[in-house]
Amino acid sequence: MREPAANETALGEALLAAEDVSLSFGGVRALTGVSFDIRKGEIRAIIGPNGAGKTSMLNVVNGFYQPQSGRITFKGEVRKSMRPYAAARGGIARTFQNLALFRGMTTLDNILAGRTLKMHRGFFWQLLRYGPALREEVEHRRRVEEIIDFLEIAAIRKVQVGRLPYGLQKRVELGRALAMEPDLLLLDEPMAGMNLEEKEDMSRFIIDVNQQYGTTIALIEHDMGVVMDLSDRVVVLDYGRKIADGTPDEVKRDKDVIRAYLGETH
Amino acid sequence: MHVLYLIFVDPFMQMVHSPDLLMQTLWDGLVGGVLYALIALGFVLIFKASGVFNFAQGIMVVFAALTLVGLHEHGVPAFVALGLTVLVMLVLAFGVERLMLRPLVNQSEIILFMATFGLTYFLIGFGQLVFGGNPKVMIAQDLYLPSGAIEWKGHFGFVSFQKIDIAAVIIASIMVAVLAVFFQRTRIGRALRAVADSHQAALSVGISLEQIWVIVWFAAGVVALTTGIMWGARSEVSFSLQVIALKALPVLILGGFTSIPGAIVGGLIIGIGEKLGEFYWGPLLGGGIENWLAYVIALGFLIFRPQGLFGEKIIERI
Amino acid sequence: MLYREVGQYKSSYAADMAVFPILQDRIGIAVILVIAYVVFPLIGNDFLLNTILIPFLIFSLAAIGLNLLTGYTGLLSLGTGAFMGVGAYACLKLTTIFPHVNILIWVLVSGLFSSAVGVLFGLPSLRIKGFYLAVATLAAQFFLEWCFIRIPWLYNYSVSGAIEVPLRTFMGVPMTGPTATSLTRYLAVLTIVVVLTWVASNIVHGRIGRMWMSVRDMDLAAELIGIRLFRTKLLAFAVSSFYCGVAGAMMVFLWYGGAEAEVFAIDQSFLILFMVIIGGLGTLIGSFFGSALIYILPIGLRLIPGNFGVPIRPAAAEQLTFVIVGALIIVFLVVEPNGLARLWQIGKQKLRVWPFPY
Amino acid sequence: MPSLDPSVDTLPKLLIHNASTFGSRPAMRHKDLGIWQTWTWAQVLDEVRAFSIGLGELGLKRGDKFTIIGTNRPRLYWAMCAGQALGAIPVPVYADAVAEEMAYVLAHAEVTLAVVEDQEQVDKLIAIAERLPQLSQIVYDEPRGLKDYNHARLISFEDVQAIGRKKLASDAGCGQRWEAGMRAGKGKDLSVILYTSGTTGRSKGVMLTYENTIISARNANAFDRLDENEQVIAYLPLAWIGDYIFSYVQAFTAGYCVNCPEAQDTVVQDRREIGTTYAFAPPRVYENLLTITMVRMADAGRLKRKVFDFFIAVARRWGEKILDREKVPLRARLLYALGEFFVYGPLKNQFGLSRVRIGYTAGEAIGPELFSFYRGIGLNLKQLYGQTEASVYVTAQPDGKIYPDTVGTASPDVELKISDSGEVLYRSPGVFAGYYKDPEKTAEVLTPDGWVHTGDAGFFDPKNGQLKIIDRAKDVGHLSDGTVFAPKYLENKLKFYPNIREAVAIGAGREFACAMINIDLTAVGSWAERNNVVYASYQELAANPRVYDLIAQHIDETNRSLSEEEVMAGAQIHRFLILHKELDPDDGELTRTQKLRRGHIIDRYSPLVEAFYDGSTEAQITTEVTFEDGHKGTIAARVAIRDLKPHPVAAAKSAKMERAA
Repeated sequence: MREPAANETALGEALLAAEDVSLSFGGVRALTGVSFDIRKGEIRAIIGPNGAGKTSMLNVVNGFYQPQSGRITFKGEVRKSMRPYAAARGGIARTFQNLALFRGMTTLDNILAGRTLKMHRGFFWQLLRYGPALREEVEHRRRVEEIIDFLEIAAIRKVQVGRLPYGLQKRVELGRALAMEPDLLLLDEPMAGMNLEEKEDMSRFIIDVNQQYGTTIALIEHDMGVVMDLSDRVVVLDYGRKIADGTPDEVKRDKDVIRAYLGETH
Repeated sequence: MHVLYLIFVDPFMQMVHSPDLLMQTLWDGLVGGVLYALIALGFVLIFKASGVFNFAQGIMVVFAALTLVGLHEHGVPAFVALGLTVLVMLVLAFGVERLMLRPLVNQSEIILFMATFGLTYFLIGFGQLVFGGNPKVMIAQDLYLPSGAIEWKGHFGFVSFQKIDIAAVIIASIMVAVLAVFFQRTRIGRALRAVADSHQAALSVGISLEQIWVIVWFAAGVVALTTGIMWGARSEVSFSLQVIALKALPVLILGGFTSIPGAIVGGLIIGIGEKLGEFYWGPLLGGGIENWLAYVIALGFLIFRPQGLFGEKIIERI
Repeated sequence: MLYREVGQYKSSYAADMAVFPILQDRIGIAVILVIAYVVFPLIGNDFLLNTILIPFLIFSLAAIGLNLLTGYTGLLSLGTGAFMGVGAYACLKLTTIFPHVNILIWVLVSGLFSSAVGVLFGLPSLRIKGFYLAVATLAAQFFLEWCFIRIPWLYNYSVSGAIEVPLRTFMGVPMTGPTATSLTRYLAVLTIVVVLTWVASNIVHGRIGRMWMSVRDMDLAAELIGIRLFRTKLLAFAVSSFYCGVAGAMMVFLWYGGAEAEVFAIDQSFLILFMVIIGGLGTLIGSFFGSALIYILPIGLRLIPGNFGVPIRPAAAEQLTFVIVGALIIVFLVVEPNGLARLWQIGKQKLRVWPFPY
Repeated sequence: MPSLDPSVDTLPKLLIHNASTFGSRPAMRHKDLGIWQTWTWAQVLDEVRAFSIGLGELGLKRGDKFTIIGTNRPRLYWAMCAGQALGAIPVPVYADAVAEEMAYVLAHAEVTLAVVEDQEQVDKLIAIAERLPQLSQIVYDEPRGLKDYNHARLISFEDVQAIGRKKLASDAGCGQRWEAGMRAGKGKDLSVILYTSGTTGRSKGVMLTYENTIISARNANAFDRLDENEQVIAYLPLAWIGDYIFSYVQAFTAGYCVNCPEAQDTVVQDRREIGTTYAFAPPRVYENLLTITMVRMADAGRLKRKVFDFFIAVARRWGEKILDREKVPLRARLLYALGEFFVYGPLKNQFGLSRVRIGYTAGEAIGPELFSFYRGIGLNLKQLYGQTEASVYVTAQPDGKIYPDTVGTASPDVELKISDSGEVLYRSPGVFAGYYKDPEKTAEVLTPDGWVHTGDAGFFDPKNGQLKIIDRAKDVGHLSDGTVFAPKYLENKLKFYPNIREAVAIGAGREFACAMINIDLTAVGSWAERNNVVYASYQELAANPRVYDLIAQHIDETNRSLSEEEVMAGAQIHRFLILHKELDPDDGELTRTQKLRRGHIIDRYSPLVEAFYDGSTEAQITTEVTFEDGHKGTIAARVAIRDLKPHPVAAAKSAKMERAA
């Protein structure tokens, strides 16, 4: 029972703004002059037919791709290009459409790895794994356990993630992103390939993350029902261009959107 | 200043002053390069068709040559021994496919790579156990390979071309031509090219993956035998050759793992480059730099063009 | 069957994250240490200590070194032999220049030189990976090998061109050189290996280990969680080379007592790589298993025919070893690509769930 | 009647006593966030005091009723004690109860405050809020998802404790006043109301005083020599008398440590980690463990299975004798020792039972085979017979006098007798104070001179003098020819087979006995996999003829064993069917403690019952079902009926029930 957030209208400040971003690969245009913003505290959906450039947009935001033109403003700082680790440092976390877990590691280690940026004990303490280094591990383990509890994956804590079913792997990946305590969380089709029950669970987690930690979320999703339920605002891309932007209701009525989706079955 | 002179000026002065020495060095480099290219070629064949980084290609050269000479030592006539050796390479290809590739299908490429290490060790031990560990002399005469040298005197000096080297270059060229025709014109060849792109495509041509593996390993074996004869005729047949065979690796880096022209051009660059380096710059460092120069050239190259000479830039999709 | 885990509960994260959380495992480790430190010195003759245990431990350490790089970080290296050589030559130079400093300290310090060289040859990992990187390490191998032969300063201009290990004592007891007993050298090697194994285990179980494994498993995602790939890889090169360097220094100073450059040739690199593969990539215990199998098995092979009265030429035995090791590698990869450590793990798991099959 | 020392005659007083006697010993553990968080008795006192004072500030006062809803978590146990310290009375409710049931109990008990586990329970309470005008506050333990809820009547456990701590800090006399208030409680005071779901009709609120439970628990501790060194795991429903006594009152009186599992599905793992020494479980739990064992062993290699079967046979033959310290041959002893190393030890280790000194099974009759199996592998399993109305203990088996078909001798301070009609009656210090707001029902059960009617038919076994329970007194019936028909007795025999999860025997007033079966999806599913039987759902598997064959075989064996029993031989099962759906508490077919509600089932499936006796070989049935989320639907099926040939009766054919007593 999600009661509408009281501050819905007060959502003001833009956390991230993309202005006129264009990206192409060897002549193929993936994005053409796309501009939109993500406001602090909101759940922002990016939708569009296959090949609309949604994933490319996320890849630009967290530094995997360098756009040929346009600029990105994140937390008030304008940037032209950055490496993914710099994005991570800046507070952007991400999950992938096709999972990018560390398959040889346990659930626990995967999520702990997400804490890397927050761990500072130097090399020599690491050699001893004693004193401050151990204290630091314990401290972060506690934090990770909270995430494990939150995502209800206690039973698979010490299982190698490569052996987990798909739905659980998705959850672990979300856990790893949460471990970074990001300001902006990018979710690339968090519910792809899930059954109805798993989708409901995942929706609940996304809402809880947004509410409990106040994390701003940008997500790509195919399931329109999910998008309309979850998101505060939706941006619609088609062939690398923005064709609509607004609340779910506004977008649903938009002519261009209806046209883009005509014949599309999802 | 003197050091800079020795590095940047003196070698070129030498080249200009005695063009015959330069010619001789280039020729030696060319022949060495052709042989590197042949080893790399065998490697590319296998990598293209099965995705296996065949570390054993170098040792297959030695093994093939050793088998040939060993059989002859036991009284088998030269051309019969040659035929038998080809047969041995076929058996080897079958053995590799049945005992190594098939059980390891779907494993990661590093595992397959490691398995070829095992093959290398096995062949080293097996070859020595059967034919003895001492260096042997290649039966060049019996195979009607020419010996002696053609000397070419000109107004600039004196250059000597070993006939065996000339033969090596010619035979290598024929080999490459045959392979090219095989790949372009025959059904199996087209299937092999298809399999490099997609295993499904190969299946649709009606050739099983297993057959393809046997064919490429056999082809690589024949290339290895040719290389072994040439190289053996130039020096001797012994397992010290395997270290030289490792030079095929920098060649591959230059040429790319999947490109036959790349293997040839890469071989020549490495062959000529290291001879020039050794001859003109080696003395500065006390000699013997041939051993590592090839790798350093490849390394320097890698840093500027990681995808190789003919490789395509791979865009990482996320 | 042997595992009785009832009542082994953890009430702190430190206990839960211990390397050996199960009591029975801790007992096992203690037993092994007692055997290594008490039983072997009591019963061990020169053959056992000098021909089996000392080299076994040294190879294990080198294998751990390579495993940190290849097994944990996913960077294939064919230059292990050369990095070991750097350690050996550095140790010789150090003890020549400062003869009064304890030789064991120099053995450890020489690892740092190896580290530095390792980092230098790890620099290409910025741009290249996989097999290409393996070739880069081959460059290191051949270049360094060439240095060991061509730079006489490295081997103190000795006539033979080989390292000659000088006599060094510790509190009056000869540690290195011809008069050092195998027992002394064994205890020194054992202690260094035990301590460094413990340190390696600390590294791989902590933040750094997770960073390495992240890079190994999915470098894109690693970058995304804020790991700097280049630094992480270089660190792996540094630590790995340190271990190899120490192993190389021990090999010459505490085992051979003298060595030529060819000890550090490419064959040595391959041998260590086999140990790591057969033992199990990405496990420390696998390094010991691999070392035991690859090093001790051939010794056994050579002994067996003699004991059964079958005459066999030493050369043939050597060749047979190649055949068997080669075949073993393939058989192992087919049967269990994850190595002996995985078999060990499966066996242990079976014992833990006994009598159930899973 | 024994009476209690007034300084320790209530549970809060015992807590203070324990905090000073066992101060630094662990009182509770909870596997939370991956590790076992531990609280000593002193810490528990601190937590309880803070919460109690906080509750006082919220307005909870002497005589108020408050409810506890949730799974086994330390804070919920503390909440009970905290409320009791104020003189309020806890009314724990089954956490899996649907809103409807919950509404009835909470309204009946006039609950004013609720302490609940999480959002799920809060939602349930909000849904029924308008029927509970008296409920003024909800305290929750787990804040997850509740952030945006209206907090006017909602507060977190921590905030309540914070209120208490603030009060303690700001008001110097507060602690003393609280303790004084607590000391005003007496042993005769009402301590708890436990609603028993009962097999028929509305739930009844059993009122127990401090004296009832504390004396009962003390006696039990003495009986089994339980002390502060025991470890128990709390995993049974909080609202059940069993858990209330074992995980709360006995722990407080003996001073032992109660461990709360991480989640319901990690109980086995958690029990193993802790290594409990004192175990308590309904037969179902032991049954499940055995089923899991057999299913998993079916997948083991041949050699392993041979070793396993061999040693299990050794255990069946000698194990119980060795456990009872009887004389056995040396060879048997050696074999058993080997078996202990290879099979029994590891098996107990897997289930976390290695350290169990005393294990009880209660709540229902246990299959004799099942019982012997566990005793055979060296687990000191005993039976006890108890009731909520008795503060659990009526009879229990003393060490060394264990029989699979009896429930033991009278517990300390308990008097027992069998009425003329065969019903078991008892009188003890644990006897309840009455049903809450229901004097009529109280009078039916509790006689003026303190005897309680158990409603169970039983007799004293002439061989060993221990009590033997046949069935619910009102359920024991007769076939039309007068043969004794004890449905539960038959059902328990059937349920011993791992493939049979639930059985409903029918036959009272009819010419022969029939049975409706629920197959065990785990066991039969695994069988199906091994035998290439393909199925997509429970319903499909249940209708499979080969599954019918399998079950027919089990029932035939049961019939053979019945034919050897004088009293029961006439009640062999002539016809049976496999139900198309699993019996479910949500459909009212089982109680929350998983007991059959036979009457309701017979009504619900009357077309099937009729088909049994009109000779049809199949019948159509449509039933309404309730899904997990509460919405209803119907399922329809054609169910096949199978005939069985009864075995010739070994003893006299016309045996009638011999009345005991």
